[in-house]
Amino acid sequence: MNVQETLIPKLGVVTDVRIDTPDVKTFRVNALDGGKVFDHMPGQCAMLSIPGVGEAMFSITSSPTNTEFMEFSIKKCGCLTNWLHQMEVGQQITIRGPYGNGFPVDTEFKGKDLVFVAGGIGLAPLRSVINYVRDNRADYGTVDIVYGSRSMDDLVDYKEIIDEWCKEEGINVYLTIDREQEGWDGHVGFVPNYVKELGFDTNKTVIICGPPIMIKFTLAGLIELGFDKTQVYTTMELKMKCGVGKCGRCNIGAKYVCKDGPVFRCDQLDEMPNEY
Amino acid sequence: MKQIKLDSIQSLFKALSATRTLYLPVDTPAGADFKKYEDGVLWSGALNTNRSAKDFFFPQTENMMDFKVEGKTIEIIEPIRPDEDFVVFGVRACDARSFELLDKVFLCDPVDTYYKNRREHGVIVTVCCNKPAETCFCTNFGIDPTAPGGDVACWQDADTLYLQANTEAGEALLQSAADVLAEADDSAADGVKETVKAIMAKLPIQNLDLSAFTEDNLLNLFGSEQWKKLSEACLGCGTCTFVCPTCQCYDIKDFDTGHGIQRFRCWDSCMYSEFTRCAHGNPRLSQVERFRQRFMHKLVYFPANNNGDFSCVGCGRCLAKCPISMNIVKVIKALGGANE
Amino acid sequence: MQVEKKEFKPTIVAFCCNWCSYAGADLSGTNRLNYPANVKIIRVPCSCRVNPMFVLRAFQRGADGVIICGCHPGDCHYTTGNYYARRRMTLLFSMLDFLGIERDRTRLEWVSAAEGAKFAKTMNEFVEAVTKLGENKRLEDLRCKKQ
Amino acid sequence: MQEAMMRRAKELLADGTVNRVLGWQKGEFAYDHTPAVFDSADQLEQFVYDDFTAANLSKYLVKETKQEGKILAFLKPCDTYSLNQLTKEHRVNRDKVYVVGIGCEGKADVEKIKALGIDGILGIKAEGDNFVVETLYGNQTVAKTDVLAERCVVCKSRKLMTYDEILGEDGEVINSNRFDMVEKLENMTADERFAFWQNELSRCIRCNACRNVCPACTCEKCVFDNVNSGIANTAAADSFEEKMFHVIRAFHVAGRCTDCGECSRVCPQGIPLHLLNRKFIKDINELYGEYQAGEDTDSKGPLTNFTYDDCEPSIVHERGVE
Repeated sequence: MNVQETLIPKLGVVTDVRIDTPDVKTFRVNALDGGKVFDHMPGQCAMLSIPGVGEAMFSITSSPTNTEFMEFSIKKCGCLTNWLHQMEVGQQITIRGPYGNGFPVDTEFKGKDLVFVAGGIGLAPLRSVINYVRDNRADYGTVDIVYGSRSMDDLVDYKEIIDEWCKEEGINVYLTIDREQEGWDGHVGFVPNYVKELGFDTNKTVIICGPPIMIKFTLAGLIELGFDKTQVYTTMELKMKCGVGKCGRCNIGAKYVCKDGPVFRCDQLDEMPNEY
Repeated sequence: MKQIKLDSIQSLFKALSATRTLYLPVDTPAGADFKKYEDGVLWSGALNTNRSAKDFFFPQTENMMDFKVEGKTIEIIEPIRPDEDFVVFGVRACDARSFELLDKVFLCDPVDTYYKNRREHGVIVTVCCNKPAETCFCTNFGIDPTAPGGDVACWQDADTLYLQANTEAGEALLQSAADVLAEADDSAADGVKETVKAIMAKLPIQNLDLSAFTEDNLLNLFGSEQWKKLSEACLGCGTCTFVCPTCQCYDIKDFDTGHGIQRFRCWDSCMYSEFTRCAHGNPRLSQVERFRQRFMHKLVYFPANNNGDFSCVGCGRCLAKCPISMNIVKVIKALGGANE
Repeated sequence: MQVEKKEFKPTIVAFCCNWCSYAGADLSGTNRLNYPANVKIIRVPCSCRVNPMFVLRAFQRGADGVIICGCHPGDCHYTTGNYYARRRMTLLFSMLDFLGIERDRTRLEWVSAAEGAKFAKTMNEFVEAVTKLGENKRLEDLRCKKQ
Repeated sequence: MQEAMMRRAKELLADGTVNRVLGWQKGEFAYDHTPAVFDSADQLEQFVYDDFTAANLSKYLVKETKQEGKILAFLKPCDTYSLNQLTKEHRVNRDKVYVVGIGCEGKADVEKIKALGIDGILGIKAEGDNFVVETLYGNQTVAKTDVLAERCVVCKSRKLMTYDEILGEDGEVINSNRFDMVEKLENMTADERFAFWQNELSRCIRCNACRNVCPACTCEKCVFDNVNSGIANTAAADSFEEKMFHVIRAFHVAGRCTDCGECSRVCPQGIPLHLLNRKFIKDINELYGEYQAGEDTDSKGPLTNFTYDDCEPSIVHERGVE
């Protein structure tokens, strides 16, 4: 592989736009001639760009087992994402990737009981793994999903969670929202506390993604429950430009998030400087 | 080994520039810089150029591609790759080593073809430093200024330039200038080498203790209390970065030309406040963190990823150019332990 | 084959104050007074809204001349805006001159809402002066030139 | 002088007048002094002051006066102009600085000394119109005029504009010939001027040293760093952008620039950036009356002021050479 192939993007076209929450939309992207622009592993990312506006890294939220298209769940929070949110079906964008290491679904995760803990838009990278695991059900043990958000309107992929995940055997979904809300009869409270309340079996493998503060407290809670850091995985995000470990800005210590990450095991994070 | 009298050096430049573009250090009102050779251009005797020679392979700005956007459609236009053969004359040992370090970044998988293309089209002619200055500290990084490397290495005494090819490309280059070159004894430059070695031995910063800069010591160094004091006066400008031969961080930007979008890359500096800023915030909020990043990268992170090679070649440009005279030598002495 | 040399038509950017010159341009239009079509008017709330950067960016984006039109001194809608603009533009034009940029590429004129004729005359004169200078080469951005 | 300054600093630290000292710290060599804050008598052992301590310390006071306690600042005459201007713009809290004004006879430019072929510099001493440069190879005497920094050759004032006490001797405002080079350029043809600036500015590497060192550039976020401004850039991709950056920067400090010369001192490419600032100062003096930024803390700046009978911009046509 060389940079000429990776820095010069390919073209994609938006074939569907789904409004998930007031500030999150999920875009379906196809190659111009249909099909996927490229294949990827769960947890890997892609650089999306609108020429003249900017380029940024987004995690691919659809599962690799989906052979028809890729999906990106994008929260509106900056210049480029604002622009992306204005896109309609038929809009072409540039796309390059896949970047990063992805989750070790074929090695460390194999045969394990998995617990997914997500907060807000943090579900986006995990959804890829969850659906991958669902499609290869025999390879994995039980699946628990703890997902929390500010309010029930802010739950991403709510329809898929209710219609598919909740109904599937061997998958337990625990939803929570931060504050009481009319029409919500589920759990109310912050994710880290909920995880502690649920008190998972300590031989399970945990995958966390969400706001840094949520990751920090969930991790502390898991350790209290008796988990070891080697059982916990998370995925990081920093400013990136090249995606191939050369432009020099997404490093945490000697590791580049774009190349050596974005997925890190929590004991690896301990060996890295606290600069993220 | 070949030789040519210095008073007929112009004939060498003419011969070299006959088949390809020749760049060499030329004096400007404010120090030397690499310029294209044309008739009458004189080779500068300066120890080093203001800017390093990295420009030739990693230019400050470089167009990567163009886009045509119409309505909802986008067209990608790849740029024409420069295919000009060129030779850079008068590179010093430190800059020559910097290419090896840049290679480690740009030529590792995935290969940066923009860089590789330039690298393949360039021939490097190095010249041994006759008068190393007190700001030189290349020897700390295993560089021998009397064996400057490159495709062709040169040594110069009072009236003669000696040339020795190190690679096939260098042989070919010397062949192309065979008419103006005379044969010389292989030991002809030994006198110069001895003189330079004697000068190096007398210079002040030749024995820096770098033993503390190891991957095992990463978190200790990162957490050192000294960074605050060291970075206190730092202005957050990019002088050190941009004159540095090994700094390679870049930015990718889009420019709207009015009739299309140009995507180009340009040098960027980790010293700049916007370097790591993104929509969710900035992990390096103050100059302390940015300053630390630059030196940790050169002394710890880069070696950790590249078999222990430091990302510094001791050229001394940052020592001479920093507006507030804070530099890597002071950092090494402050954090290196035995340097205290 | 002989290529016919195209007549040079400069691109002019005119920053016009909303309260006077912009109306003046309107008036010159309704009075059927001619001024060249290559004058591109940008409406600003006051001549003092014109940042020196606007002038430079106009040149970058392909302008061959930049003119700023505001209310006559003493008539500013915001009382004193044009006095500040006058100092700023004097210094800016002087600096551009210092850099060796042709003096006739920049101009500041006071045109009231009633001076439709003056507007047309000013523009005609300015276009003529810039046409004489030819294409803007000294403050151009090569990337913005159409190949 | 250095001894006297260290003694005074220690006294003021000891009696609690200040809790920190802003000065210069010794470097690797005899000439690479770094601005530094000292907070104890012990640290002050590293303090240095000689004819190489050139950095203007005033800008550091923007940050330092936001800290707890009062800080002692050693300021040279040009630095006091900068401090006054910063005080006027409410960027520095003057009450939190204890200024010890120090007389200045001009600073040596080490590059100029080295260019004379003097190596192994160990120290420098002023003696009348000469500097005695101590080197590994013995003492060398050089004429001040040959090695003074450009800004010191055409020094505008050796008078301290603001201080709480003085060490050494206060000087006088000098009727200098600092506008000579500007005038020389004005008298060139437009083509020559363009060629001159094209050559100078094309060397710019956009390191931002001139901006970051400038005591007048204290914006929280510079327009050239603001991605939303449309002109943010880390490198000039076209020669237009070099001109744009320097013209706009000079314009932003016009009427506020005290002509301290730091921009040219720090430029790694040796671009005479002070000429752009001086051109504005000269124009302001000629068109709107003599004005020296930093002379006081309450006058109105020339660009935030006007008179009803100011000249029209067309005056440019009447001045200098076309």
